[in-house]
Amino acid sequence: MADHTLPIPGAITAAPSRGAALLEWLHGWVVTVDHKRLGILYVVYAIFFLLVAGAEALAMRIQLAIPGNHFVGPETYNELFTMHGTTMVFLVGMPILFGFANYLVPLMVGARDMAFPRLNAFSFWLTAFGGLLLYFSFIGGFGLYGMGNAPDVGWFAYAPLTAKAFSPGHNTDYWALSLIVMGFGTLGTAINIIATTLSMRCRGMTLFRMPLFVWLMLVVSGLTLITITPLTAAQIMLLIDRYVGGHFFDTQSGGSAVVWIHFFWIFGHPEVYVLVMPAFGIASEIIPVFSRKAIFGYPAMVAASVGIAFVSLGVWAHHMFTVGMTSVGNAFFVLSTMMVGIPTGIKIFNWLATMWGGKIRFATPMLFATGFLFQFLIAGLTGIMLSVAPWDWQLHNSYFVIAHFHYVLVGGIVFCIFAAIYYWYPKATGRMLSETLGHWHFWLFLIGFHITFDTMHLVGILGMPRSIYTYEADRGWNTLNMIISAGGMIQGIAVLIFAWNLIDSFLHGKEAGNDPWDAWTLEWSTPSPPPAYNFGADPVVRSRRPLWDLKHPNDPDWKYEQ
Amino acid sequence: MSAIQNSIPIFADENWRLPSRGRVGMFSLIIGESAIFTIFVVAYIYYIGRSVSGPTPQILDIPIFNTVCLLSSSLTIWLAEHAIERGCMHAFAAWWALTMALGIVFIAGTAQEWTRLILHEGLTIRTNLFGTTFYSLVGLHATHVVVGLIMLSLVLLFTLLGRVEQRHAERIQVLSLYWHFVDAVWVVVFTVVYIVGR
Amino acid sequence: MTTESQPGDRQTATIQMPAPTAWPIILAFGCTLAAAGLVTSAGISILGGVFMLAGSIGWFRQVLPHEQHEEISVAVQPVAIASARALVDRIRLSPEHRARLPVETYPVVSGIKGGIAGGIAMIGPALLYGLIAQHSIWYPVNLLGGAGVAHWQNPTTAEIAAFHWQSLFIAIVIHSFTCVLVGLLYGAMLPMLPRHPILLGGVLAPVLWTGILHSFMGIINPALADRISWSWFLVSQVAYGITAGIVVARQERVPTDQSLPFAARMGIEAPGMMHSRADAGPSRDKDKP
Amino acid sequence: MQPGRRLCLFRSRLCALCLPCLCAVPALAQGPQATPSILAPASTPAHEIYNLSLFVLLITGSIFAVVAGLLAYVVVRFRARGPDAEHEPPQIYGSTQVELAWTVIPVLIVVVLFLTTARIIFAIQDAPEPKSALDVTVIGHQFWWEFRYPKLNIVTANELHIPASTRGAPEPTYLHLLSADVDHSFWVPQLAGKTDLIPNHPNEMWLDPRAPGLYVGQCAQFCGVEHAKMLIRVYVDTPQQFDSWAENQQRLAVDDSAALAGREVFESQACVNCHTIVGTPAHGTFGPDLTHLMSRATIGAGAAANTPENLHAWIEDPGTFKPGALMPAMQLSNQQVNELVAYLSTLH
Repeated sequence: MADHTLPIPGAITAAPSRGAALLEWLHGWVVTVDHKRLGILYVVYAIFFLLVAGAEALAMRIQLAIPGNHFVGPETYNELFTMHGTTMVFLVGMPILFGFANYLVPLMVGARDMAFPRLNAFSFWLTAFGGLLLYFSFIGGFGLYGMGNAPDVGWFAYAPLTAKAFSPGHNTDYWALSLIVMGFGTLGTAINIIATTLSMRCRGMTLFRMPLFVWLMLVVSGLTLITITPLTAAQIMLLIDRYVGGHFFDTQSGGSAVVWIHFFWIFGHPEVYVLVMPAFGIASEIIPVFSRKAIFGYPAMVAASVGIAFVSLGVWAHHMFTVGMTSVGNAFFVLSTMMVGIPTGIKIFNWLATMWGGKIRFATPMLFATGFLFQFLIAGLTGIMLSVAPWDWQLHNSYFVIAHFHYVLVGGIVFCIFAAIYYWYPKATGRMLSETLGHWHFWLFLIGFHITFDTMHLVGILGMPRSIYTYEADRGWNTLNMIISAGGMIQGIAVLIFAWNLIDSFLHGKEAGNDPWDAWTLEWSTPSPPPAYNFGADPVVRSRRPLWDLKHPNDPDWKYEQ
Repeated sequence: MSAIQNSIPIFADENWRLPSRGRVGMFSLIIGESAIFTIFVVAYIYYIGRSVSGPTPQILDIPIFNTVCLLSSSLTIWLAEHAIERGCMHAFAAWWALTMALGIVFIAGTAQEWTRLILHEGLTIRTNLFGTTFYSLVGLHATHVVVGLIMLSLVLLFTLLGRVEQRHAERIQVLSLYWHFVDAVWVVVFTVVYIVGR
Repeated sequence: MTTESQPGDRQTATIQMPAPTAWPIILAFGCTLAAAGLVTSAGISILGGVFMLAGSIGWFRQVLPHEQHEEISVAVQPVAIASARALVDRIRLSPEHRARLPVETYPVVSGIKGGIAGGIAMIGPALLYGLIAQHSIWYPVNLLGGAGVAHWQNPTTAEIAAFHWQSLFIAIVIHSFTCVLVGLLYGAMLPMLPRHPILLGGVLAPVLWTGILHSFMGIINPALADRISWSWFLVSQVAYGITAGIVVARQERVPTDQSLPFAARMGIEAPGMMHSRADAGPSRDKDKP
Repeated sequence: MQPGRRLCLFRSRLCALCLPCLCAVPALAQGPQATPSILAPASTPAHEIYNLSLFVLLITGSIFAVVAGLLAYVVVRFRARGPDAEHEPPQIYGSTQVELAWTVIPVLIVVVLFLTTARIIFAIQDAPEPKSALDVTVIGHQFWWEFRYPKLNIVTANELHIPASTRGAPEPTYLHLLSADVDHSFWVPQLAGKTDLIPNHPNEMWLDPRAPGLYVGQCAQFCGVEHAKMLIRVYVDTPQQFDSWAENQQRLAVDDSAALAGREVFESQACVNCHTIVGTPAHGTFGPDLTHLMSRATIGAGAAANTPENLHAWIEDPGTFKPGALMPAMQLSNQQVNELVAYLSTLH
């Protein structure tokens, strides 16, 4: 995926020396404003941090494998889970999904580039440098001893633990500053995606003919505009507290810790949908192609996506059932949270109906998409359990919650991301990923995933809270924790296989051709990899599946679509 | 399988109009900015009357003149938009300069207010919750005004150099959208800080 | 789609793409340094400010007065868009076994009307029960609405028989919402199973529903479960089902469904089962800007 | 190969589902003594939650069975097989009726779930406090618990004693939750759901355990370095036991002349700045009240058993058990520590 130059005709004339060629090549990537290159940069960056944050997770699992372990100390453990969470959300999840959006949205709507190509480059580099700043904290500040100054207040950074009094040093500052920098990058990308989908569509690409992935990215970008910014605002307040002595979250001077919790989750919950809805988009592209059927109920899928986005803005306080709200407040957020289940259910049923009656080919992308469906179903149901406030009083901040959101984030999103990489890698590089390695990757990851996270539900029910670096030996959690850790290792192996597959297939993979999956959206009508200008001539579409229309002139979609 | 002829007929389609990307982008930015302001406004409202010590909002004077200046600058920038659309570059420059002047008056008024509060009332951002929330919210808005003024002055500079022409009308309009937004936010900030909050 | 496959003269054509530029990365680097200065030293921030200024100016000159472009020549890359799967199956419709179907069925929206009518009909037996059992029409209302009234821990019978406006409000909301929804569900599903709509919707479904509620009522609403009379409950459910059924039956029937197979009764939209549009060129489609 | 693969898929699903459950059995059986399982409720709030959870589990379980069954059926039944590479399956774009049906059914389920949940929320959260209730103020500190019994005039730490409640004479305990520094959360799974302790935001919760015994729990809101070792022990006593415990706690500290040297060390060092021993000049409030230290089974909020050896090690360097604890290593000589331990050991 990584180091590949797209052929830019006429770019390379003579054969310069090796070093100069390398420099030239690097320079090309650094100054690029091409949406495809930036998309690839995003994805490579995110995969790198996926490995980093995965390693952090494994370190935590080694520490927790047995009670009273001394693999890492409490300070280090706290830094590990803070960095793991922050990295996975901001340096893996968001960049990789925006990377896909960058690469695919212009291709799918038949445009030559994003609406604001330079802003696009700027956004990526903000994200990239923000990530570097976050990781600089390991060596920054007081120097390299110990673990430096990495944030250690949890990725939710509840006040007043972040106040100067309880968190001296620059740990929290690194967290807030790097996220603000990345937040502006994300804001830029979101604006760019919205402008691209609204203003750059090719002829005939009405809103209701856009591929679902584009629809989902449009909804996600809209949601990003109003969810990332509250976090930025809250972090600015935090920095005002820490640097100029403000009192926003200073509980000694009348400030409120609860306000931070509200602000954080006003960002934090929609953020989950910002992460998961692109995954929905990916599934909505892959499942139809491998089932050989049009997506079932396209308008309902669009409506459900918009519905989820709207409802998600009113559910944040379900993270706060234990904070001590009034009973009526609790009941309201129970209802709004349960309502999210309805559009989500529509989506799951529509995917099932898409597969129903199809001729399903289980190539690796489809395997991952099916895994996604299964796990996302469970994640949704445990979500319903957690929305039941009294039960949440028990399960909140326990390993059950950890299991639930890893079911969403790993079982749902990461599975979809893998599916997407297997699916679009041929388009981006011109080579297929190895199916054999892909199957190994899938099965190992699936098994490891279930061993880890199914078991996590149980320790949660047995009363194990999150964020603890060690636990008492007599609590009955020992065996289960050992199993969880073992499952984590299996997942680690699977991801290494995947990384190897990416590199090996890039060098020796099978030639892909333009349209290896016999798919229907516009990106498959370009060569693999697509030229810098995407389309030699502006495409014109008449239905949601323009390539289907071309492939089946006697049975085109535009005759039947509502 | 025989290959199919792969081109679909191109329809004569004169109606294919899409919204301008500049406008869409600016509207998106405005939505995002509104969310930031919302958070600060909510924090301000939540913390009204919760300071444990120090000055209270009673010490604020209602900045009527400032407000009138800022709001009327929305009108003048709108007239400037019209002027450039019709191609009257002189009128454009004049209205644009007037807009800037009004903006500068507003900022100067804010600066004066802050000087009074800091030096005479002893209210700084560290004093108490009121100070923290007041300076943050009003300061956030003032920052936006300053950013707007910088961009306005760039346009004015290029206008005076004769580089701005009628064909730039759309860009000018996108920029003035931002200015309208800054004015609209002031209405909210004004209401919250000087009317509700007192 | 792609016209590269068209022979000929496009070879020398070029396309304008935005020129690569380093200014965005410099600006981004500057912003990050400016932030990093806060956790290291002020000098870093100043350096970041310099980078930001340079980046902004450079970027500004990139887009004004004209956006900078580079010309990229179009390479001829013939793209064949074809699929090996040239044949598209249709849903096989075998009309033979549909002789037993009723001749007509009802449109989906009729279910909502049925639901409303049924909901009104249900009130009758419920109030009657209240009058007979406790001499108060508010009794059943409070049993339903009591689920949401906060301060009712262990209400006495007299309390339940009295009038409470919150309880009335909640009961109305629950009742009307559920009735309309169930009606909608009937409307959507009964046309799929049209053999005995009255029997299915009027009797079987209420019995099933009552059975499910019977087993769960203790946890959903214990106050209701303790006092409920299941026979009366069933009567009101059946009243709902039958009234809804009758109202639906009186709606205008959709006459063409006589010979439709199950797939069509499900409302499946697929080629062969829906009319194809003669021509719908993009010229007809207006997009909302 | 295809049936084989199908079988493989099925088997892995089966394993994935069953393995953890099987593993859970020994874990559950490891002993009733200390697993704070939410499936073993011992108090009304926990019981209500438990019943509700079974109901929700039943509903979500049936949804799971139906949908996962459909998925399995689709995966098995509609996989492409055979050499037929020329046909596309019939294209279906949607179906209003079917989609309507699977929209309305979830809505109905949500209505039922919500009504049930709302009732339990009100029943637990808005339960009126009876006159006979015992009030305890719980104050969360980094990283220990302070328990104050205002009516009984008792202050203790980390180990909460409450009387068992009987059906005839209900004696629920109402906890008033405060925090001295950052957010904490009080969670004893067998007794009630958790509630957070937040500075400037007093909260409340109640318990009415029936069976005497020891119930464990711990802080459930990340609160800093030693969040993991902020353990709670709740002793549910019979009324007699509770009365005698309370009587002992109300006494002044034992003044044993044999431990005079240790007492002098205690009072001449910084100990008094943070700890209280009633009846002596020590009035500090940053650390746990030590007046009846020996009546507690653990030290360091459950970090270690309360034995003279552990006390010795703790005073020398609390980091031995609890790195990051706010109590500093006092740099005392071995002799001084021995005297101190001797003194502390008299504080019954």
